[in-house]
Amino acid sequence: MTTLSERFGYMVWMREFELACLEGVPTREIHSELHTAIGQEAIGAGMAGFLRADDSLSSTHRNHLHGIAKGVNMRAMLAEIFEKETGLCGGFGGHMHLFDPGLKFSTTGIVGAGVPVSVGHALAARARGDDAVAVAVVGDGAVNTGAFHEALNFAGVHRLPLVVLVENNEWAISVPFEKASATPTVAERASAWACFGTRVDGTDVEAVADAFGAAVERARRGGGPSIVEATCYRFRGHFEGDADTYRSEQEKSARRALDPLDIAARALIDRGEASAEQIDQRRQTVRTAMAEMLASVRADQQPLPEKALNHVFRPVS
Amino acid sequence: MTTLSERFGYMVWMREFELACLEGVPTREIHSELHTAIGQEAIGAGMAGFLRADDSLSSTHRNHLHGIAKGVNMRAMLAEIFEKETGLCGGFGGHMHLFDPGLKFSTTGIVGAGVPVSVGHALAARARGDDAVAVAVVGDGAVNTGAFHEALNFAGVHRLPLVVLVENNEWAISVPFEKASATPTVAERASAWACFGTRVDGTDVEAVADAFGAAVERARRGGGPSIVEATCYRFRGHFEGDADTYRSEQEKSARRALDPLDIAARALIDRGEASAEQIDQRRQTVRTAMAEMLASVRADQQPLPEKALNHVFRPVS
Amino acid sequence: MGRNLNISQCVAEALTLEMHRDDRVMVIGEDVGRQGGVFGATRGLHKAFGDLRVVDTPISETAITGMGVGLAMEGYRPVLEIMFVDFIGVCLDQVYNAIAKNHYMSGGRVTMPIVIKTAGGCIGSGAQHSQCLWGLFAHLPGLKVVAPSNPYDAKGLMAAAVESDDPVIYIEHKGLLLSRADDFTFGNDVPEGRYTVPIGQAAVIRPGTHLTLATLSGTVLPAFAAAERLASEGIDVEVIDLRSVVPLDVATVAQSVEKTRRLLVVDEDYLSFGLSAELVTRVLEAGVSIRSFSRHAVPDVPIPGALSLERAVVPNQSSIEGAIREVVARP
Amino acid sequence: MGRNLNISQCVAEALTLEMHRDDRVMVIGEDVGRQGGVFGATRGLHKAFGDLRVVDTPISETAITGMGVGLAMEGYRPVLEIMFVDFIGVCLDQVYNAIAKNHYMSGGRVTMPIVIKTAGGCIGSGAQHSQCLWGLFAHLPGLKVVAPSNPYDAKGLMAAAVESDDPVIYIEHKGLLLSRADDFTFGNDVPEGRYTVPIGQAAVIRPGTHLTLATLSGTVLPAFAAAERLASEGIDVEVIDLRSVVPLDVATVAQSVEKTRRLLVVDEDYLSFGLSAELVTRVLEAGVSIRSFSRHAVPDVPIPGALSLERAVVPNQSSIEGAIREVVARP
Ligand SMILES: Cc1ncc(C[n+]2csc(CCOP(=O)(O)OP(=O)(O)O)c2C)c(N)n1
Ligand SMILES: Cc1ncc(C[n+]2csc(CCOP(=O)(O)OP(=O)(O)O)c2C)c(N)n1
Ligand SMILES: [Mg+2]
Ligand SMILES: [Mg+2]
Repeated sequence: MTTLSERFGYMVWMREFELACLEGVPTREIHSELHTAIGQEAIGAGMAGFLRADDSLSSTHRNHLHGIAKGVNMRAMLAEIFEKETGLCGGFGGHMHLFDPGLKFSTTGIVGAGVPVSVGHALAARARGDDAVAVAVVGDGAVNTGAFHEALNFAGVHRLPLVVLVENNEWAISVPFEKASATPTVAERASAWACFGTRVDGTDVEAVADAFGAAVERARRGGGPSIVEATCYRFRGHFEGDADTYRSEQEKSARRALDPLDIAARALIDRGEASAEQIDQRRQTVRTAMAEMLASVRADQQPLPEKALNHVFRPVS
Repeated sequence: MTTLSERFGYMVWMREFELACLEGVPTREIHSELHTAIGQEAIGAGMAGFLRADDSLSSTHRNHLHGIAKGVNMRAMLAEIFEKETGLCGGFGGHMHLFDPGLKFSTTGIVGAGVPVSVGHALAARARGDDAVAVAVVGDGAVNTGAFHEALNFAGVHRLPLVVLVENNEWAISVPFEKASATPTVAERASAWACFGTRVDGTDVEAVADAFGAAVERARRGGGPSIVEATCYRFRGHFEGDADTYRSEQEKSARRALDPLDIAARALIDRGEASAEQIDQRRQTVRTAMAEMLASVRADQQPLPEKALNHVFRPVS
Repeated sequence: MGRNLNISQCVAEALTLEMHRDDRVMVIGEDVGRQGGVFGATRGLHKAFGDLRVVDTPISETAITGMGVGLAMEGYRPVLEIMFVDFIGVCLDQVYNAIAKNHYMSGGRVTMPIVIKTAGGCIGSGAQHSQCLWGLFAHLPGLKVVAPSNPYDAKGLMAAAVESDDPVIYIEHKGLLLSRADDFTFGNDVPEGRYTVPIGQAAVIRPGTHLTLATLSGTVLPAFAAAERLASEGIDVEVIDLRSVVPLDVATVAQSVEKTRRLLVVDEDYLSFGLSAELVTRVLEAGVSIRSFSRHAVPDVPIPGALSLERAVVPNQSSIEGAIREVVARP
Repeated sequence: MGRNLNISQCVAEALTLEMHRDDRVMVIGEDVGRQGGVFGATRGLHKAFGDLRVVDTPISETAITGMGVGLAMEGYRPVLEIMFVDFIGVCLDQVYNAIAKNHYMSGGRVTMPIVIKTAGGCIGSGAQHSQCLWGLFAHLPGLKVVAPSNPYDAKGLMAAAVESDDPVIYIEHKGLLLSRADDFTFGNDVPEGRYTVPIGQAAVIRPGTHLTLATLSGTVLPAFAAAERLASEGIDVEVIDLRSVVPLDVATVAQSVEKTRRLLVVDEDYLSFGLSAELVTRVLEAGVSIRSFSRHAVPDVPIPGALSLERAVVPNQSSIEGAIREVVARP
């Protein structure tokens, strides 16, 4: 079992990772629209510890925390996001296209497209006859894509070991969830695909861990697919550069006040598992480590232009 | 209100229409894979009478009965199916692509693709502010397409005047419904899209009419979208030429014994509304009329080859 | 010149004028309403025309395009937004099997006056957010395809697209949408009133005698700059902005090549099985004898993430200069 | 000769051998299992390899292709069936944004050894069930594209496709699938054992001196027949079966045109922005001087329903003869 203190540790790393990414935007080291998940750390950290290397995880455009939760090398991720040849994909992917085949981790910039991919992973477990679990993380916007429906239906028919974790941050860019979804929650739709469905407070890392862990366990035991909906809020614009005028200042400040890191820190303090100073110190330590990682990544080279034509096809042997 | 006797009349026309189509297959007058709906007449006839000219209907590859129910000119349909220049689309469409813009009737050969089209019709009613209703008919196989989900979700969000009639004939070509759908019925999924859902015996024309009529009425009154699932069986192969070995002979003969025309005829006789002789006579009359229509269509020309390049774009004025 | 609008504003202005002119025009897509489009190209429409005519949708591109078909059959003239052209793969079916074919399949009885407004082009977002794909649409009969390069055309082609009774794929270039009129040496004078730029007509942006350079969309500006730059070296390039891919204005290009005898096609879309070969072939089919031709396009490779790699595969001013020099230097 | 298999049987035989050889091969699609495919091209597989390796699916092409991506990342080698190539529009996203690009986007770390097996070609089913669309796939980098014309190639190219570590679009021709070996004058001797036909290699089906006719898939047979027919009139046509669209074997065609100086491309896919222009352009780029060339393809029109109209737009033996005569008659 992962403790709250450990989960808090994940959250701190996740937050600092995102803050490090932000540094690359004004400097144009990252020359595309960066999506951070600041405010959604309790979900990423809630997932941590349940997945084995042979479990798979597919993620989205807002994927950094999921990579960290899956155990993907953070430096390699950061280097990919900073467009370095030392990156997870040698700089060919960019921040929306992270692949770690050893950990069965992948992402896509196409909303909803990861869910069928995860069903493929789940089908592989079925074909092998082992107990690997496939996890797909998507945003609330993805649940209205055709891909989501086709994938979940297939998983439901075959009772596949699939967990779909929906990060419901209430917005898909400027479109609020209630104007996009016919139902007030995602979880209540689960029975349409013979899935188990549950909804949790995604700012509460232990609530997420409980729900996610139970779903993974169910899938592993052959209990079939689940949808875990975790409510949350993204603290920044959809991408860096988004004027974010579609959300009221009132809403934003009210929701930012519910910082999952603070919530977890408070719980640790309340339970006597850490003092405020210790919390600060932990954050400071990670901040320093992250700054070092960032500095080191920044010193790396961009991929060599002459390599740009590689990897379209496999080299002819 | 349309009476059972009138509905029986529709069924007889529908059956005879399909039988007339069959005649074009061995002669290669119809040179593509024809889909008939023999055995499913209670659904087509159950729809008849509820739709106004300004209501729309989108249908599928198995579309003839729906066209008849909407009031499309039967001769023009038959001529299109027989690839004549007098056809509904001048021979440009063929039997899977029937369009009658005046009646807002259209079909598509792509499974599931009609449902979003119907949502567009429903949105038009909303934009105009009138009480027109949009109906989409699909097979059981279509409910697992992404198009179905996206369309119904949108209709659910906007409470659009949409009725989706699902002809559940248990098979999508060789794949049985229970191996394709995560749920035992389509109707039970309706709440996932905030739709009203109901399931009826689609061999009972009055049951279909009741359920369909109620759904249309609900949509017209502003009560939002519905899914009406009508169970049935296609008596012939998926298309003419299908060896149909995937369905057991036992299943086929058992189900063919439940001929919706016989069921309706028996009800008419039981209720004293017609004698067996009158029934026979009615069928004979229609058969004769249909034979005349077929003979007349057969005398029509195929479209002129030099017209083949027309209609890609609108003529430049 | 006066109004220093950016291209997004030109598009929004065109849509506003069309919606005032014709109340059958609707705008439907993700973030087109309250947000006014992620690039601002539908800004102001929701306020002006309300929920019934400007519809924010879920992330459901098949529903968006399919609804367009139904709306068109009801007599509406939907402008459907697919945010990035890269996403067309989730809904191409409705586009090419219904929107493009319904007019034909119905023997001319049904019309599909639909605009699919989408953004293409490379701004550093990697393989799934950087494509142009006009070559893909152009291969599929029944679709007109336009891709403006400047503020004037952006407004006028949108008006023409909405006015067209045929379906039109209108591809904005993400890299241009926030460029202002003053950034342009051509097409920078945008009248306030309504006007149309005819679909299927190329424009000679810069006359020249040594080489015909045909391109469109985001590469017109760097091609023009390259031509200006090389003029000082005595290389006189005629720059043609194709503006439309379908119909392709072969006549204008052929006429130019008659004079220059050399043709360079610059294309930000993929090299093969696309615009460049079609244009070369059509010019030859028009009976023009070409001394030499060349194609400069994305060399059949997905757009890479890192800037260093991206620069290596996407045509830019310096690579265009190189390509011009190479063709002109041939015997 | 001996075994008079039809093409479907050749495909099924290839798949059977591949599945025996490599237990990572799976076959997934609609009606591929119990039914053995609507054209019989997966017959026997379900019985031989069971539910876990031969999977009948709902009508969910996005799930089918997306699952292929996940399976490939798990080390499987999925053969995904899209029943008719016309349906690719509902799932092109997974095909071109994931299957085609994951190898590249991952910097070579992920491989996508996926076959998309699908049926194209005209058999009278109208605009939504008659397309070829190889030109569409070919425009999108990262996909190999093959389209066999005869029993021998059908089997050998399927083996090569399954063996390939790159994604391959394998396009059967519906009009050929039920043709038997004896219907063919070439490629009719199908060994029982496993063999591969290399992807990217064209075949000279008939040597000739007056004209190079390049085509593939369903039009090879009528092109060959047309050539034989015209031989009696003294017109000696070299017929090349391209077999692959990507990679395109330009060398074989260029070598032939070096000799004949005339090139006719016959294409059952749409004329524009597709194979025919690409091939003409590439042959010219190879430095071959062509006396004259011509393209005979579907003239940018959806395939009509009625036979009389269909015949007017789809290349057939007699129209090919006409096209040959026309090119040869040019000065
Ligand atoms: C198929 C598709 N449509 C549209 C987009 C553009 N887009 C990128 S992210 C996004 C919103 C996603 O919302 P959600 O799923 O809730 O995730 P969040 O950004 O809130 O984490 C949209 C519309 C896309 N990438 N793919
Ligand atoms: C998107 C798509 N996939 C596959 C097909 C091929 N296909 C045509 S009809 C059909 C089965 C349809 O089953 P169902 O919806 O139950 O209708 P039924 O034929 O039983 O009336 C299939 C798979 C298609 N036309 N479109
Ligand atoms: Mg969201
Ligand atoms: Mg069915």
